[in-house]
Amino acid sequence: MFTRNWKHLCRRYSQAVTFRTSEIYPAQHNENQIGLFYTIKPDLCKQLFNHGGLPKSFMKQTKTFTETAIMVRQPALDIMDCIRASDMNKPVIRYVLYGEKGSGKSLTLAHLLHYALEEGYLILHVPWVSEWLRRTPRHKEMTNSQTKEGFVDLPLDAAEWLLHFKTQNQALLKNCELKISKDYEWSKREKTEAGSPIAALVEHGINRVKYACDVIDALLLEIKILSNSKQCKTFVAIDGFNSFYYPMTRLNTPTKKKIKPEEVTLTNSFLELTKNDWNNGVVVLTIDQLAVPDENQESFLPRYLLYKKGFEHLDPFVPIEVGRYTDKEFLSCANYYRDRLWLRGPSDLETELKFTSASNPYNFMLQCAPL
Amino acid sequence: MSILIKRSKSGCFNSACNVKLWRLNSTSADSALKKGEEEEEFRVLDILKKRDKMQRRVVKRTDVQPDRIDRMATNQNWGNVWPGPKTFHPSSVPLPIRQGYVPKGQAPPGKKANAELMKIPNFLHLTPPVIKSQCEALKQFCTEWPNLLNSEESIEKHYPLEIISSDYCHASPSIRNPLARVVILRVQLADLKLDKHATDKFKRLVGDRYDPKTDLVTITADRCPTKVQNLDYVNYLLTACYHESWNFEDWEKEKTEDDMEYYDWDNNASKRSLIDWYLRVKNELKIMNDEEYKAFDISQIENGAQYKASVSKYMNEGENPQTVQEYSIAVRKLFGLPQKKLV
Amino acid sequence: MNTSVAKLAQISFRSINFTVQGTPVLASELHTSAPLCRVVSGKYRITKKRDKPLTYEMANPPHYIAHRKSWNSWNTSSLKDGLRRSETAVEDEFIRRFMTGTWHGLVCSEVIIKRQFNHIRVAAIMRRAVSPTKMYFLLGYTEELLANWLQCPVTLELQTVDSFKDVVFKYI
Amino acid sequence: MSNVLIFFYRRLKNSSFNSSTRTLSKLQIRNYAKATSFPDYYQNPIFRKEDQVKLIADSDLKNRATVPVKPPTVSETSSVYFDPLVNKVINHVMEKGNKRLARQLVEKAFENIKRKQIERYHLASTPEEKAKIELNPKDILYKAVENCKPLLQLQPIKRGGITYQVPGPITEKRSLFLAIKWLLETTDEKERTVHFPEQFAWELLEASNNTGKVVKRKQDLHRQCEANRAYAHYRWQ
Repeated sequence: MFTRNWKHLCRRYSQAVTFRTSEIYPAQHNENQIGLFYTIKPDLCKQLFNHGGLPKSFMKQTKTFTETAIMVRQPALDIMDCIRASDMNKPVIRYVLYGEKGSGKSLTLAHLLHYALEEGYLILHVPWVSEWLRRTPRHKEMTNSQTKEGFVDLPLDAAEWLLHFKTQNQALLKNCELKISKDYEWSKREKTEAGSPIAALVEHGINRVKYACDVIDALLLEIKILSNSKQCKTFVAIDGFNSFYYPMTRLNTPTKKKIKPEEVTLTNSFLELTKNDWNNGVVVLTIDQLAVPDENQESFLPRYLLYKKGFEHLDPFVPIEVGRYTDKEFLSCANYYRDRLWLRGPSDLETELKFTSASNPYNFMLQCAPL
Repeated sequence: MSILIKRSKSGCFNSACNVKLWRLNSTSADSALKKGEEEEEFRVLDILKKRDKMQRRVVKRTDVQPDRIDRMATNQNWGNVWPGPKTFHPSSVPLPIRQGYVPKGQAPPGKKANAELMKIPNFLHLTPPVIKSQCEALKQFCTEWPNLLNSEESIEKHYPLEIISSDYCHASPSIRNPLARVVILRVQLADLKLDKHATDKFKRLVGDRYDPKTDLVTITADRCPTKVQNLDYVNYLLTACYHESWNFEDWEKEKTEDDMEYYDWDNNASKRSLIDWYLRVKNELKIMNDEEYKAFDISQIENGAQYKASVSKYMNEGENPQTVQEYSIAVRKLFGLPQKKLV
Repeated sequence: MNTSVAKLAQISFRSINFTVQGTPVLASELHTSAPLCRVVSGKYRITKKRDKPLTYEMANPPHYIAHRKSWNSWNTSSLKDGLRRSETAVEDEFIRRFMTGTWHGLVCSEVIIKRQFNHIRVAAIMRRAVSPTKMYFLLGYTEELLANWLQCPVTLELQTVDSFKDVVFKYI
Repeated sequence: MSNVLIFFYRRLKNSSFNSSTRTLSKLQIRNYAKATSFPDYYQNPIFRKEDQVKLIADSDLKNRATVPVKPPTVSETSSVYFDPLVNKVINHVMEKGNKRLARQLVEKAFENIKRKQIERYHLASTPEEKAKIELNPKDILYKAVENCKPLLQLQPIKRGGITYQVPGPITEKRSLFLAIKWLLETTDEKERTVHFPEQFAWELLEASNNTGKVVKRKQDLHRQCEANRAYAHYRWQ
């Protein structure tokens, strides 16, 4: 019994050397760590992804594995290198992550978010655009915008996002240096004065859900101004960005009128944010086939998913492909699964799984499940 | 029997007749009568008398003519003997022909009464001397082939229009074949000498009748009942298309980039966004109109030309991993970012 | 065309007319390839006395067509995309019947029908059992009537033999 | 004769046209109707690599070389994670030939088992306890089926107008059949809101611990057999 356990421990140790990295700060990651897993601390994880940001199936895995471990992969390192190399005084550079379904775009984004948090960026993170535009639960709240004629507000979603924003940037918001530049008058009695901190604006949005969309609009404008004036550096991350450019949303007004994405106030605010008319920031977007209906998922490349309009909006951007696992990454992942007791059996299982999953990370995870 | 009864009714003539009849029944009745009168010899009843076998007359037909080949001269004109297509006849062909499949060692059936020889289509009416004489006779109706049309190229050069139609040879009471009315017209698009707009319009007018690989326009007509009508029709179609393609209609001015024949980078949003970005970098952002954007010289932008090339290729060639990759390289150069590292 | 195959075709036409409701199907149901029942079709049974006369045509079963013997009908209808397939087949059969009926007991071989353009040439081997005058009459009579019915020139190209024995190939 | 043939051929051509296009998609992979269409003397295929190695090692190959062999079904593969019992269970779950769904359900159940067991593993404090926890869902399935297999069965036998439930031995095949059948029947007694994979996972875990409804059912049967011991002689009288 003892020898068996000892052997077991030995094996785990030997594996641990090959697939894990103890470097938990993304800024320190480099080419040597490609394919290795690093663990995000639970409290950090809660701060960053409490209101979404990690795919559901991955969340399930983290529960089973009792840890949140993300693989260090080439695309994330690539973007980090680019961020380091870029001049912050120039207009923001848009990075577009693209790739097949299940190749790990969202997790790459999560890695980058962690990096941004560590580097002290102000994070503007939209976990999944389709959540706003394409998912229609029974109690989807929708009102006509009061400030903009012909536009539609999604107050609940907006408030939720503000909460997400608040949680992610709690440290920075405590810092009261970030002040707004002008007065905002919401109603006769409610108004936010110039010079009050951003946090107050956010609080107002969360408390008065009715104004949440307008608050977001104002907030994003303010943040742009703040970034331009070098008071903060901003990291914009939007997952499923191409949803903004799909011709139709699934939202209906009470009068059964179909709504186009550009008729939603949130869309306009965030599209404004992704323009390159400001500096001292980074914009990372992912475009995903899953963000559009099945019939429009023929290709995963940017021009197809963004349509002409979206492409022209982003152009020039840096496309970055998130590909399938390389051999090294696949092996490391398999070892990690073995370590987390998720995979067992003879070693030629890996060769077969590699073949049947075509090294696609999501498929690999799925196929390991019943083994 | 009825004859006999009738006669019995007619009186005195009866008995004599009856006797006669009886006599006829007995063998050699008459001779016995005569002999009885002379020698009184006993009559022998010859039961097993052999009958004289009826000899079948072999009729030698006098009206069957001897074979014609026997009368043929060796220097005769064969064309006169066999002037046209005709089923084989053994007595006219002076050749020792045999035809048929037989077991080994036997001789095949000869030419007479041989149905196999009659079945095969023969060319006895087309012997070389006959063909020669017929060609001689036809010569007066022929004209000489033009000297200059000595090669395919020269033919194509002088006669760019090619008309293809088929004639059909078949056996039936009617000599008409419905397929014979089909007329195909073929012409190289380059030979029509159209300008850029007209070429484009012509291509759109003819649709899939134009093959970009060979640059050939093929117009087929089969809707009219006769060949001549179809020929007129294809000529009409070509003429109509040709003249129509030179017309410039008002609505043609409304053609936009979305029709996507060719992505001209200079007219597009991509150039505008590049210039905006460039001016922002230099902090000289100003409002410009379309003409100014078009006129802006991108050579002052570092790596701008490569960016232009990559976007144009991206749009014109279509989206594929390679064009995206090239675009990525160009954009990184433009922004001064490190290139993707190959792991 | 072999007589047995022609007969078979007739029967199949009839059966189709019976079975398929509506318009009679006169599509080309004839096939000149080796018949399905190669062992029995178009063959003659051997007699005890071995005295049954066979012509060359009869001695070779249908699957030898184009190998040992040739077709009896020559036309373009049976080619690919040929016109008037069924009409030609029916007309040929009609000509055969008319020939054997008109030249009663005189036809020693199969009736060979060749068509060129609108010209029909009918060839056969005849017995010289009737006088030449009669023969000439029959010739003109047949040509005239057939031409009238088929609406195209018909030529009879006959060969005569003394007796049927001349065309006999073997006895079985 | 030929006439009939031609006629038959025509009929065949007309009638088979529609049906053939309909079934084409299903029959694209194999060119035979069904596995049972092979005669008796056809041998079952040996598709597992280890079996093939054994075959070569035993030099049994020569005997099989001349015997015709059935083609393996689509599910019978030489994949590493092929398992005959799992395949059997999937076939039991399958309805109307929808094997894909059946496989998905069983695999989902395995995943649930695995998640539960791994969670339990992480909760366990000492290494001894950890070692006790079986993590492999396939092993759990084997164990569960083994625990559910009845050793005896009751046969209704009519003697003197009365039907007696007579205990008797059970074949291996039937006991396996009953075990899987009972497992699935018990799973089907779930509430409407619970999904099949969850309930099935639960039943398998229960049965592998020698507890739960299915094991109880087996024990009930055994008890009944014991009670009807007196009738045992009816089997041969």
